[in-house]
Amino acid sequence: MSQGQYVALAYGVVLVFVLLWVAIIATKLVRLERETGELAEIARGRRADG
Amino acid sequence: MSALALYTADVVALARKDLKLELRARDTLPAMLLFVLSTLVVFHFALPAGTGDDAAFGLLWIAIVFTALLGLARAWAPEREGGALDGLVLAPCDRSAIWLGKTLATLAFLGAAELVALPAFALFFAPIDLVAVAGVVLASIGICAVGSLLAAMAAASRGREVILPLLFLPLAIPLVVGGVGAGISPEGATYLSFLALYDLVFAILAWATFEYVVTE
Amino acid sequence: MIAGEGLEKRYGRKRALRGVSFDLPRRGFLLVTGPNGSGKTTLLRLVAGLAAPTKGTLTVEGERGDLGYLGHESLLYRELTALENLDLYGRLYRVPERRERSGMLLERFGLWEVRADRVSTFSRGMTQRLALCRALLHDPALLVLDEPYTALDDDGAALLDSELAALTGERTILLSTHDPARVALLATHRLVLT
Amino acid sequence: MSSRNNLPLLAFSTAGLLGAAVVLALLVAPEDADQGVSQRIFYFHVPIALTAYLCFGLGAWKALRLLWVGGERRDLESYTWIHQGTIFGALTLITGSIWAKASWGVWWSWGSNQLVLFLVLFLFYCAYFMLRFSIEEGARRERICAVYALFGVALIPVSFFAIRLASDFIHPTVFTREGPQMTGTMFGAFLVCWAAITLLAYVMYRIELVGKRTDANLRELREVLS
Repeated sequence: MSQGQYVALAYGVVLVFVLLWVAIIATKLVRLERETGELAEIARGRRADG
Repeated sequence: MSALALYTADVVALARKDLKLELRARDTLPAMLLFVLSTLVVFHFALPAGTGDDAAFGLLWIAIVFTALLGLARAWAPEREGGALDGLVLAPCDRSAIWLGKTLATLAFLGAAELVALPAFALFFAPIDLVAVAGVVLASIGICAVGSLLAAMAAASRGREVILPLLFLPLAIPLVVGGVGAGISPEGATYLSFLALYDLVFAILAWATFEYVVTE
Repeated sequence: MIAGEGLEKRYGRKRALRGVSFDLPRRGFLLVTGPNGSGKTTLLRLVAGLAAPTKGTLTVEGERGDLGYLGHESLLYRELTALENLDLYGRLYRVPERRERSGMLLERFGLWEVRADRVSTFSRGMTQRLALCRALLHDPALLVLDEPYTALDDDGAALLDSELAALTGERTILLSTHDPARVALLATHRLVLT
Repeated sequence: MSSRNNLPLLAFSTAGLLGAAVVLALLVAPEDADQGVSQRIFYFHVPIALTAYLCFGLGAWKALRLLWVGGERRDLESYTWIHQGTIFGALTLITGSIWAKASWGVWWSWGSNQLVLFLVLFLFYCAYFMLRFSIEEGARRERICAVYALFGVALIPVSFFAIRLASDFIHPTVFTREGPQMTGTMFGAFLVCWAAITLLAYVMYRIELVGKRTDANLRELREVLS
């Protein structure tokens, strides 16, 4: 591999890491959304028969 | 009695308790002695014929580090059996005395193992000069000071046998560098002063933070 | 004096204690009762200072040296003898004439004959008696006893009864138990955990 | 934290700064005389390493505050800073080995003291997570992790000397380079990159913290409702 390609590889790795991190945060967001949904469900149930 | 005298009395009482327990149960020290000897013998076969003394010296340090790990894994076992650590934590003495007592006791066991290991090493592999021995002594102090605290951390966690080496080895790297350097390099004195610096820094840090490891 | 206000303790996801408040004047005798898992042990560990409350405030008068704690575990070294255990704790608690006091306590709790035996050779009841000796060794102003009657035979229980009777009104006592009838007469305050 | 609502603004400015940094590093900055193109890796490699040190330092600072003053909030902050530090530490190792391959033809060289130091720190802080996940959540875990974080920050200078001592006598190495000499514009590009990477770490820290705090709030909500 030429020098230029190594430079591209280095910056590419940094980009990949950040995107990976964004993906992990995305999965956490999805989980949080599901959990808040469940709690909202319980709350609605509670208010209905409250 | 002055506070210092009381503190020293506590440390001595705690260290003596560990020595008494060990002499009675005899489950850690003999294991360490045999372990360090058998490790050196295994190294003999592991080393190809032509390797120089330097490589052998590196292996001595692997033997010392893992023998220390063996001793540290059992360091807080007596306290765990009867829940005695809570008893010590409740006592009005300074909690760092618990750490210092344990460190001194572990140092005694490790020292005993080294008393066997160094002559055996000189016999099997290569001669050891005074600077090398000083390196072993200084590094052992660092190993026990840091190791006792890490062992207390490991004792509070679920996977305690597995977690201790993971916590200990990164912190042991500078000690191995200092120890090996003191043994094989012409500039032995630099390495000894580095080891002394390590001991000072980490002993003070362990002394100051031990209380937070055993209380809430 | 001990006062707890809205005490809560959580271990990971599980909540061991929720919204407990109580007030115990000096030399009072608080009897803590409640089903298994209601948090009795947790509350007593909080008072002893072995754990910190997750929420709420707890004020306990007196230093560590004035506290005698008896938990589910004996807090003893199993490979040390009865005397050696008491000697070690005697030193740490700066007990004057600790040998005489240890001897007297061992005598009182019927352990004098086995004073030189290792705790590992003791029965569960004998270990409990020795743990009581350890808790009383430094004559503490505050006694925190977590189900002290467990594993005690009739004689042992009678010994503890007389000991508690002697200390009531003299020391502050916190005692948790499943068999409240035994000490109901002595207790000045009660706390029921649910 | 100071101002909660400036996170989006922060994120956008980070993106902008990073864009500028990349352009400066790859295009604007003149090529290094003897190192050639591969020197451009430095514009990101060194700031990432410096940011990793900063994260470990802040993690230790929050840990010290936790031990002094207490507060579950500080445990989360220390944990998140150390998590960032480990991410950037790993990045330092990877970009460093790419740079080693580009300039010396080997993926790993014990000669580069900084790389070796990051390897030691990486091992140390991976053990932090092992320790953290093997202790029951609560006050005890917070304190133990805080003490371990303090050992980490003490390990950084000590290991730095140890590795320097090691490389001087035990592993005499052929090629050590202290880093390129930078002219004006190069140094300007370097500073922009440094600022961009540091800001990136801070934004990632803030976002992760929001996630962890929401988790904690949710757990309380679930208890109240269930």
